[in-house]
Amino acid sequence: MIFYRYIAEFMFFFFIFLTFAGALLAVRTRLLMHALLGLAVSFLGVAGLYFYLGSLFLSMMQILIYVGAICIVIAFGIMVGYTPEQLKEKKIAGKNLLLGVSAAVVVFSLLFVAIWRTVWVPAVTRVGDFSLAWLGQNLLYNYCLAFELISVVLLAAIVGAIILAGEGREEKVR
Amino acid sequence: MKSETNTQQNQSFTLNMGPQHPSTHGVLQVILEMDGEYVLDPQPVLGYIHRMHEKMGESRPCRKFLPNTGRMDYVCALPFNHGYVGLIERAAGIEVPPRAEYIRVITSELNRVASHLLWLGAFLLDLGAFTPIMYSFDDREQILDILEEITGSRLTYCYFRPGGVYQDISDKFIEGTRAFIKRMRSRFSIYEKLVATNIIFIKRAEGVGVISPDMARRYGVTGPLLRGSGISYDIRKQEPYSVYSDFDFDVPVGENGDSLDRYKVRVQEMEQSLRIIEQALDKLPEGPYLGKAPKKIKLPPGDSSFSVEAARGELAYYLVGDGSEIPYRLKIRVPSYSNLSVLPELGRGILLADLVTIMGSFDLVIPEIDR
Amino acid sequence: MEITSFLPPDIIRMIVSAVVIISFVFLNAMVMTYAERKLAGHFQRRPGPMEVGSHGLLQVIVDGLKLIGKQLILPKDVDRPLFRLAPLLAFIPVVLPFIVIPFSEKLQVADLNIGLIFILAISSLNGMAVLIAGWSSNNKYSLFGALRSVAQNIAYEIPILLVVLTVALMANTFSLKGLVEAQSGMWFILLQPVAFIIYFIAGLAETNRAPFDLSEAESELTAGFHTEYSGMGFSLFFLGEYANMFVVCSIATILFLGGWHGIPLPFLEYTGVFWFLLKVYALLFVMIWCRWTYPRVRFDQLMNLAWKYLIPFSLVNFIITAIVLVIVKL
Amino acid sequence: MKSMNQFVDALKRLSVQISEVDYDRRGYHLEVSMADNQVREFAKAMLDNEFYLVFVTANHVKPAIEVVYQFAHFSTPCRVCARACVAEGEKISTISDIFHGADWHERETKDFFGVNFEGHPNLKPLLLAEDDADLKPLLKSEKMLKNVEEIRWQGEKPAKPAAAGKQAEQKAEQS
Repeated sequence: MIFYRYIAEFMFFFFIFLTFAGALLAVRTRLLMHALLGLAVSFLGVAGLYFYLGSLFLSMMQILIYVGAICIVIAFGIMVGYTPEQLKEKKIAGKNLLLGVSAAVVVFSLLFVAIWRTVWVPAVTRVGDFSLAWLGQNLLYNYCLAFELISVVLLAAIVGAIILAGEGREEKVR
Repeated sequence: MKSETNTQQNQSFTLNMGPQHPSTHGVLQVILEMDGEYVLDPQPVLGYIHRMHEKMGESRPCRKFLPNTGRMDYVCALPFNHGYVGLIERAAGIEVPPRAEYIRVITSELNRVASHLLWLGAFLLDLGAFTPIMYSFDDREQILDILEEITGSRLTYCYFRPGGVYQDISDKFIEGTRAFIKRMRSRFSIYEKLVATNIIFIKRAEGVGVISPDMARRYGVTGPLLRGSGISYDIRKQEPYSVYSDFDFDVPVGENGDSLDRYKVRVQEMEQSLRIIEQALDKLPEGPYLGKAPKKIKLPPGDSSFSVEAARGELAYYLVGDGSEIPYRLKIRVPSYSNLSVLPELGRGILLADLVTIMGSFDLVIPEIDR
Repeated sequence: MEITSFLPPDIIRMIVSAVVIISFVFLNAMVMTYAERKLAGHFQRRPGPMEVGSHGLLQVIVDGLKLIGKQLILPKDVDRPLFRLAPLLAFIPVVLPFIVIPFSEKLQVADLNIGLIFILAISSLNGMAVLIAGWSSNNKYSLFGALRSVAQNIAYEIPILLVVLTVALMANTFSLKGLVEAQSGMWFILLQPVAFIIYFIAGLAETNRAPFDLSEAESELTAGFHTEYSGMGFSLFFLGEYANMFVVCSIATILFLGGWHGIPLPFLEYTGVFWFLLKVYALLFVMIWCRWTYPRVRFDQLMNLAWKYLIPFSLVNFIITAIVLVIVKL
Repeated sequence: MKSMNQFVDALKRLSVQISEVDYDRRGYHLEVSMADNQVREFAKAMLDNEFYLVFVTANHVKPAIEVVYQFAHFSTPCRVCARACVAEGEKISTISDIFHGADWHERETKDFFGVNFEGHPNLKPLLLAEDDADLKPLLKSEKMLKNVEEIRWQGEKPAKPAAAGKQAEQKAEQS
């Protein structure tokens, strides 16, 4: 069906666009809350890409954990700590800029190496029946590390939210 | 959204509750200093509907001030009438026939029940229960119908006159009142089931806004709030005015002084009011309903005071006469004014929801506070 | 016939189901609004809406027209893009779960094998909408409402997840259809009464219904997160709330009350929808009943209920179920 | 439950002037006159005797504004009306730290009469708006203003000698 192909292609580019637009919004906007919204849009785009690749489970998990949990925790932190006037971001300069750029370079090079060295398997051959038993086997045997890493991400989000909230309050003292 | 820069309370911010807010019951503003959900310092701001009733009282003959009294507390207007005519009678030495006194007691107590019913609904609305207010308004309507029959108005009554009342009560009124007493007695069990045994209600009201007897004394808290703290003080018993000494009734008191006790005290007060009305109807003497009072009442020099138990507490009128018709000085001490002044102390360090509960349990009528 | 000649049948299916779902959401909101007002009236010994149409039946339509006709007021200091986005964000996620809900054996748009997770994931977006609405209004009451709502959602999602997992464990599937089919012999409410109660309480909290309607507590926070909204902006939150209630109740029906199962009717593959809707609206009736009977709980009491009672109980229930299942298998 | 005489004895220990009045005609039991510097001492005595504050107000007469305090008791029927004079521009000490309820009553009195209460922590307009701080609506105009003798209780006519004597005392105190 050629028609489906067009729709699928369109959706692929749409999700790519969402991911990049969200990411751009996240780093370019002046308001912290808008940046967070950009982050959420970007996550949704990534979830759409998983969906495109045929893994509905992963895309649902992406929404549940990244959008539903992490973004909300960060938003919570922002709202507890800041009022809208305080959210006008200052210019990043000096040490922070250096740190940011180096972190980005390291992450991207790691990703590049990982992508370069992976032997790619077509998605179709990996699909299981998504029963509870199958999920449990996969999550706790095959993808144990990924599973644990997700919990680390959650932890990082909670810690980050607490730091954000705390900083906001300290600023008011001054 | 200005953040507070005070170094002492660096984590706080200001929240304006009112003058347009559902649970301030009128145009009262409370400026809240908040830390998250906790209230650090609530400061009431009064005067949004201040009308300078005292000045009006000092600039016209004393008879002409009578309609103003019902406008101060529109929910429980007859005791305000009662206090004022009682004061003039006391100052000018006017005799009141016994039938008039009995009619005054019956109508005042009916008005008290109506006021408590309104409070019951509004208090539970503050706690988020929507239904009780409909039930209590249903009952209150009956009282308003009965009172409209003889007073001619439903809310801001001006029924009492120096020396008696405006018109005699009819048989229809007596029948209606007896029917209402019967109906109301059966309704108490509904309120008991719907409200008083509800676990969420008890958890919301218990231990919230505890007024100790000492605190009540320092602030001059009176009425059901004081009785909720366990002090049996009721002007109708302590300094019986009118013919209250003729009746057998109890003064219900609470134990802990929390919002739950105030609820219980008010419900029991309604039952006692019904008892008083019943006795008054049984004993109702024959005779004139309006005694002899001069058309132009001269207020002799000197000061006099008259206190009545309004639905919210002690209402005191204080008058200084100079021998003319016009009062030289008229002070009106309203109960909610002193009752509300306890809020800044009571509301320190509690949750916002508890502050709403406390203000609801106070039974505030803002025009009365602002006068 | 002509349309199908140049469009594949699945596209038609998608379009038709999208139209049906959206109209069902609106219809449900209308029915619920009428039921809520009428029931509230009768609980309070008054007739409820009576004026427009017979027994006020057309009142809902008139109200809807009024809301559409009202001006969407943008207060001065709001964050404009977010303020406009929030009602849409509140509405869209509650429409999506209808895709996987099996109304009867054959009345289901798509039977995803992870349907349950799909619904949970989508409904977690709702919190985001409330947050954005509360924050962008630039009003302290709205902010309070949003913060409360999110804290409440986070707290009550945990017992819901645990309970849902317990039931999924028993049926050994995440597919909603599979869950219903697993109950053809016995409804899970008989095997898991505690789980059902926990789910229903948490569901009340999750949909911000009284007695847990703290995020829009009228007497404390005026209207909470939607204080500043008017016209359609407000009614989208309203529609969202009713659709959300329907989703929560239909999951309860699917998980515990045997979905479309009931006394067999002819064409059971389709007429099962009757039993399904009957059960869902019975649960919705209980929700409305609760709202008009109970006072609102306090925020700390709400949190205590979740963290001190519901979560431990659901956890213990989950562990016991797992142990029993292992023993049965042995 | 204490009797009224005990209160009278307790108050007589202070150097205030105290007299019992006819409750049926006046609506209170004890009348107290004091100097403006005795207010705090008197209020403390009232608190010790477990009275509560009914109200604080003022009365504009010649030669000076009178501040009127009324107290009552929760268990004994005893209502006390106390007066202190404060000359224009003078200050009277606050009792808002003794009876916390006096806080708002004193602010109201400041609103209406312009009486300054010394030591009051927060003497801002309460019922009137901040802009109307100088309005003082209850001050009488020169034409309306009466002498203090004209508004004193003269008793049942003809005036009893006791009442006349009391008036003389008050005159002496004010002069």
